[in-house]
Amino acid sequence: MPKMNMIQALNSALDIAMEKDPNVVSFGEDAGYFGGVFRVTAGLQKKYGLDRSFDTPINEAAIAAMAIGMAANGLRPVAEVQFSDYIFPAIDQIVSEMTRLRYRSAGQYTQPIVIRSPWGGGIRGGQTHSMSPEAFFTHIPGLRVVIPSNPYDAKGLLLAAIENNDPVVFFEPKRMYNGPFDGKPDGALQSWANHPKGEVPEGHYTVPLDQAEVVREGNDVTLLAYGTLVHVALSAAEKSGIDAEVIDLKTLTPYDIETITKSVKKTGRCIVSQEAPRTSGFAAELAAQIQEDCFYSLEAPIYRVTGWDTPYPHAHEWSYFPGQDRFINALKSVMEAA
Amino acid sequence: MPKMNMIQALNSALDIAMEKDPNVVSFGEDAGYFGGVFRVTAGLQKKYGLDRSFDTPINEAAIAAMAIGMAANGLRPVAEVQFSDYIFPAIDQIVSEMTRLRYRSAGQYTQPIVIRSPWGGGIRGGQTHSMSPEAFFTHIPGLRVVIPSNPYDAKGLLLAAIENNDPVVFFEPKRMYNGPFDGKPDGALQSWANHPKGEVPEGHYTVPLDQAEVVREGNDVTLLAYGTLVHVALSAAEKSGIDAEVIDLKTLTPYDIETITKSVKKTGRCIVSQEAPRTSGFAAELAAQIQEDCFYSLEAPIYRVTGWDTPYPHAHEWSYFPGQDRFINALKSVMEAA
Amino acid sequence: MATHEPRYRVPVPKYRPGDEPDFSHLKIPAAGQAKRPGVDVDGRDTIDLALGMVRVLDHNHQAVGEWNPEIKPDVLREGLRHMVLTRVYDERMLKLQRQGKMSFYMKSTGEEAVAVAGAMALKDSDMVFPSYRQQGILFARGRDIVDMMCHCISNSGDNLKGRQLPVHYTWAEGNFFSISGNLGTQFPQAVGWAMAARYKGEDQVTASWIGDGTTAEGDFHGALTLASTYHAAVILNVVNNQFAISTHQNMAIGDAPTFAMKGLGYGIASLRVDGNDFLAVYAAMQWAAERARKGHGPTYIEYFSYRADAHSTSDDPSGYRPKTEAKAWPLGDPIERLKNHLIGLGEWDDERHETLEKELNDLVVKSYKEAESHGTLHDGPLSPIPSIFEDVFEEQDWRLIRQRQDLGV
Amino acid sequence: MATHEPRYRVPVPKYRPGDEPDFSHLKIPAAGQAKRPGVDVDGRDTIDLALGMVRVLDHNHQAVGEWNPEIKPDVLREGLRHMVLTRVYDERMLKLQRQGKMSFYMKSTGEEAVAVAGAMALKDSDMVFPSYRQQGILFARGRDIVDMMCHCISNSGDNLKGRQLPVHYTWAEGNFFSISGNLGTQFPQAVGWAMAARYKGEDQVTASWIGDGTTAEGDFHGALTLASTYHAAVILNVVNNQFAISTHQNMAIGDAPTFAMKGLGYGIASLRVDGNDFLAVYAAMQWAAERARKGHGPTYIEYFSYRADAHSTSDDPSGYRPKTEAKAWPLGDPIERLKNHLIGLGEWDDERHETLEKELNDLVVKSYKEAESHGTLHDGPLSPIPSIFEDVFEEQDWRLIRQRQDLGV
Ligand SMILES: Cc1ncc(C[n+]2csc(CCOP(=O)(O)OP(=O)(O)O)c2C)c(N)n1
Ligand SMILES: Cc1ncc(C[n+]2csc(CCOP(=O)(O)OP(=O)(O)O)c2C)c(N)n1
Ligand SMILES: [Mg+2]
Ligand SMILES: [Mg+2]
Repeated sequence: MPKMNMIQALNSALDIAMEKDPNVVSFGEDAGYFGGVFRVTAGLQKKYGLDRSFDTPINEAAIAAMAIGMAANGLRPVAEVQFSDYIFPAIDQIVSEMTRLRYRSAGQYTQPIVIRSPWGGGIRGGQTHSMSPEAFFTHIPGLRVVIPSNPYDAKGLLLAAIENNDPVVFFEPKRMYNGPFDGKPDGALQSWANHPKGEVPEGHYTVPLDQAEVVREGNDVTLLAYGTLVHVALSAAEKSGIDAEVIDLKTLTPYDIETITKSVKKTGRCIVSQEAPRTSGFAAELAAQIQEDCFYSLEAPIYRVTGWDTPYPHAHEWSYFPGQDRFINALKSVMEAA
Repeated sequence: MPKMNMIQALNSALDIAMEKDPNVVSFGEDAGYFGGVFRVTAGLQKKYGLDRSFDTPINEAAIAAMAIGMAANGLRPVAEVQFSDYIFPAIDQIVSEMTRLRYRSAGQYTQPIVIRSPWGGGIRGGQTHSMSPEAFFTHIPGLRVVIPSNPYDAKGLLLAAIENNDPVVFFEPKRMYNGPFDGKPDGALQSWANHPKGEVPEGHYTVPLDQAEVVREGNDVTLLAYGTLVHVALSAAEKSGIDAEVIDLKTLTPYDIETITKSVKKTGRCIVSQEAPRTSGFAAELAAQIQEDCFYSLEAPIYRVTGWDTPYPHAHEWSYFPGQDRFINALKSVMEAA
Repeated sequence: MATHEPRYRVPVPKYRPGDEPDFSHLKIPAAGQAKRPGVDVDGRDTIDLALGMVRVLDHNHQAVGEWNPEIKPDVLREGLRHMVLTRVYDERMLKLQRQGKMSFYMKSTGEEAVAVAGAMALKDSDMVFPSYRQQGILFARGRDIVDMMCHCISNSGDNLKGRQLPVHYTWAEGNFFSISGNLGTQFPQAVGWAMAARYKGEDQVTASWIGDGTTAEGDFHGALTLASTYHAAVILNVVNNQFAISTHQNMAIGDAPTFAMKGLGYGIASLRVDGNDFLAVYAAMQWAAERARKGHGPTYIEYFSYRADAHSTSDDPSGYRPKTEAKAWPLGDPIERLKNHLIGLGEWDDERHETLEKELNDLVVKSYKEAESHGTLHDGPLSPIPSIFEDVFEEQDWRLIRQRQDLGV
Repeated sequence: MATHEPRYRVPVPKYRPGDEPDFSHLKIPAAGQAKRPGVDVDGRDTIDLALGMVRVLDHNHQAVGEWNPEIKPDVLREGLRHMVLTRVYDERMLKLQRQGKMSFYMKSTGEEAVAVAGAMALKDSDMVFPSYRQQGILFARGRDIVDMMCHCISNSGDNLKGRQLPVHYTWAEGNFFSISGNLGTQFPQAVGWAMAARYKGEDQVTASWIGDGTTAEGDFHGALTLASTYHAAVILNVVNNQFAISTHQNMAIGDAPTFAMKGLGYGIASLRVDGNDFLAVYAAMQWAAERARKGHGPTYIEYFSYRADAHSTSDDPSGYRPKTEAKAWPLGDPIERLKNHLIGLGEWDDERHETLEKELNDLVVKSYKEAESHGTLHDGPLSPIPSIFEDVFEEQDWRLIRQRQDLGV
């Protein structure tokens, strides 16, 4: 099976989707000729033409609005927001329009749209290239939020998102475009070439939009993660010597409550994690729902491993980023709690 | 003591703040000459002049940006967003600029800004005049989110917000501008004139920005609410016959963790509530933190009483709105749980 | 009372309640003066049209000048009928709202020509993205009045399942988009729709309408930028009815000479049109549609008009403008003007007009009775309660299923 | 390779890698042609200036025409010095970034005149809201170079406590706002600042700069709308350096003839200026500042220039434009042009220029050594770790206190 990094896997998904369905179009700032600042859309303009893969003016609201108009008229737009930090000018179009159109028109218009956006920190991007704004989007009814953690899923989830008829915000953990990251910034760079999830079929396949995956089985504690933190969580579980079950959520809304509760009922302990600031983050939603559904199985409080309630700092990135040590500490605390 | 409804109380706060500090200015769409579509700013232009209370073009982003520039230059702007449903065009200025300026300039510039906005449902406003978007704002570091539930607090909190040096989003439960609402839409309209919290001093006073209030003492279960739902929760507590302690949060970020945990540790049970859609709402944050801090005191899972994960419907508003029955059911369930 | 001079300029309208409005200062070009360029004109060369005003009906109600669309009397009568129906419908719905039959209503009084003539100059297969004051389009396109009323009273016949505020219509069959309560959002969406139409090889034209106040929104700029960049087959219309709720248009226009002038900053063909002149509106829209259909790109049009009544049922304009302003408005009433034109042509008379008004009034009254047979807002039947959980996603996820169970429906 | 005709227009630049760039199609008005109206001109009457180009230095490097600001040679030499320093500094920082000394860098090569002449034409007490390519302002205002470098390497001497990406300076003492990484956001903020200055009775002028690509953002429209409505004492500058990362300016400009023309849609006085002509930039900014100071309202200025190097250290322009384009650029290099002008005046020579370059290079090298004495990004010292919890609120709340404890610092 071919080896792909996450950029190649995403590019392959777009290529296949555009090949298969002439109504799929891709656009964004620098996403046409140049193929995107991270090169995820590279080659598509050459292959599919100027009107199927194109650059846009720098106006994220207009990008979303163009996608809305196109989708209502039968296309399947895949729009890129250059960094997820810059998605806020578009959020009104997403909250007030895209995610409500099916509802308010009682199904007369639909919105098969994917908004892709490089997401998360760990690249010394400072406060404007590091955000993890997923919680804002998980609070929006009618929106799917998807965050892959590896090339195999990235491709399968992106294809599923494009083929799905609901609007999807698809965040791409840019720290892992080229390789998994264990949360230790000083370690050697890793490559997807040596990772099982770097094996990516050339052809079409999908990964379901509503299923989480147990990526490490364990009996003592359930550790929930998505995106960049999946690998950090895994490495921490290995290092800690604690028999943790690690679940990669993949889709945040709607999240896979079954897989989650099954695990927590088994282990009796749970850690939820996110890179975003703690307060009102998505980990809070998980904790709230899990304590409700698994209350009588819980032997310890659910712990949150998160970024701090501060903007993302530049120089002290690694004091902000929830790395291995913070996960290991949490694992120890949750095991000690009783 | 004079009786005031919430509009009068807010107007009085603005009047006092502008009288006291010549750097306080107030502006927004229709908020100048006309005094706002809910008349909260009525009379201010006449009294303080065109440049202290004025209308703006219809551009919420520009309103926020103007406030940011003015505040950085020493003014204390109080900006109105006509309905909280329309705050999204301004959210980029709030997330990326207003709440980060002190941080990224290492304190060289500060942002003493209040954004006021009529908030919440229950007025047959349909999906564009009913939203409760507070959870989006509670996830933003460096932002205070305040929601009063009565005239006395409205005035005292607004004055505190204006005098505070951090940016504040101040949501006004419009269903209760003229009177408290017990969550039964068919009941007679109530007036603040007959409510103790409708007694509002004429002069200056503040209500602290970081303190919740136990508005009903009880021993069996703690019920957390803010804004419109405070009165719904209180009425439900009365009707249910359950000895519920009801806490009015008033300030969502930073929330008053002490008052909350003290109560939950006492009662051992907790219901958190919000009118907004359930997933990733502010109630999730509360539940997540409470189960962490009070785990060993909890005798039942924390229940959430919330709006549904749908846009706000128009005709079926009262099937969406978490009214008395839903609170009473939750109270019963949480008491039965064991 | 504040006595100091404002330290920056805050625009105020010329007249406030109690003042005697006098609009003689408004420079209104005479009918027939504007030149009509070919539909392939370079957008940048339309500055005279953006600063002037396309007007066809002169003070004697005669059609004059290059922009005279020379429409047949039958079509004019049809236009008159749609406009009268719009007005009659609006009046009736306002009354019903006051009686508590619906939660909210918005009239389009004084602006009927903008919607009706605009819609008639388009093909019915053209796509429209209106805002909340172009109900005239629905009449021009022949939407069933009972259906419209069922929407407004949110009953079981509401094609939107009671989910939207009254007047926020959607009618996909009629190529009528879903009206948003959020100002301006649909303007750039219309450009996306127009691009998709071309993408699919259709010659459909797309038109959208917003108000003068809404031009200040960021989405206005997004729409014009997209339209200019991608040379979209779109017509972007601004209805300058002088007010945005209580706020005069000078708050949005600032120092710009006209709203039409804003289009020139994007190199888009830009016209300013007498919005109370049925023929001028028709001619402008026809020109723009032909331009778009032939691939010459977007057109941006300002309609100079006046909001003759309150903003909505939540508004009382006597708090911010003289009651006599609408009467003093120099561009008159669009229905009167078309009626007088037809009379001048010998194609209409007062008696026929009265008969028409009566007929349409009866139609509206009768239709409302029928609409109520599908339910009322207060006593139902409404759309079934479980429908509030539908159409959120294509299929309900576990959360919605649980929530429906929680609600017990 | 896709073979079909695009179904809507997608603008592409004239030249791509491998092409031989030739800019003879660009209509560039000769120096001295533009008329200089009084600073109280009605903004609507500046259309010739918005479509033309203010240029002072002619092809013989002589200053000609009404816009010649007639600056003393000393001042010109000072400007030259600041521009050379900007360039030398940029070069050095790029090298250091390549060596891993800082995380990121952005040069302003080719655009030095815009920032330096602009800053020099303002008073130091005037407020600036720059974006990330106007570091020249800091040199013109005499900011300490070591401080600038400490910011870029995020060490203990960084006045921003390591919180911002390099080049995102803040310097309140120097009336230099905090640069945002988000495009366009500061443009309307500048208007708010300017209004507050007048509110406080100050005669301070406020200026902001964004790029050509950024004009497409909604905040651009917000800024011009506010400035026009409130008649603010603000100067809104657009640096048209032809590119927005890989995207050519024709994506933002669409069918508009010039970026300057966009200002006319708001009735704002609008100029288009040769951005590589120190004297023209100086003259335009001086005019605009006087206009603002005297209460005649805002000015909007496009600087026609060329981004002579990569967008940032994350970018390689050889992927999207010919390598030879900068050389082929018809407006030349701003430093060369001012240098030649001074030489023509007999006020400068090659030898002095070389000496200046050497002196400034030494200054930069020496300064960097000193900067590193305050720490390096990798080995520190940086600002103390607990500082990441400071300045979020005026005072830390319980969450931040707990989180600091969690981090164990
Ligand atoms: C984004 C947004 N901001 C504010 C409002 C509240 N609002 C509703 S209508 C209106 C005035 C609109 O004026 P205009 O665009 O001139 O249209 P008109 O009502 O005159 O037809 C305002 C401010 C809104 N609906 N959406
Ligand atoms: C809101 C936002 N969207 C996108 C970006 C990513 N971005 C950074 S610079 C840039 C190009 C800006 O081009 P231009 O305005 O012409 O300025 P220049 O870099 O040429 O000086 C883009 C798209 C951003 N920083 N902010
Ligand atoms: Mg209007
Ligand atoms: Mg540029």
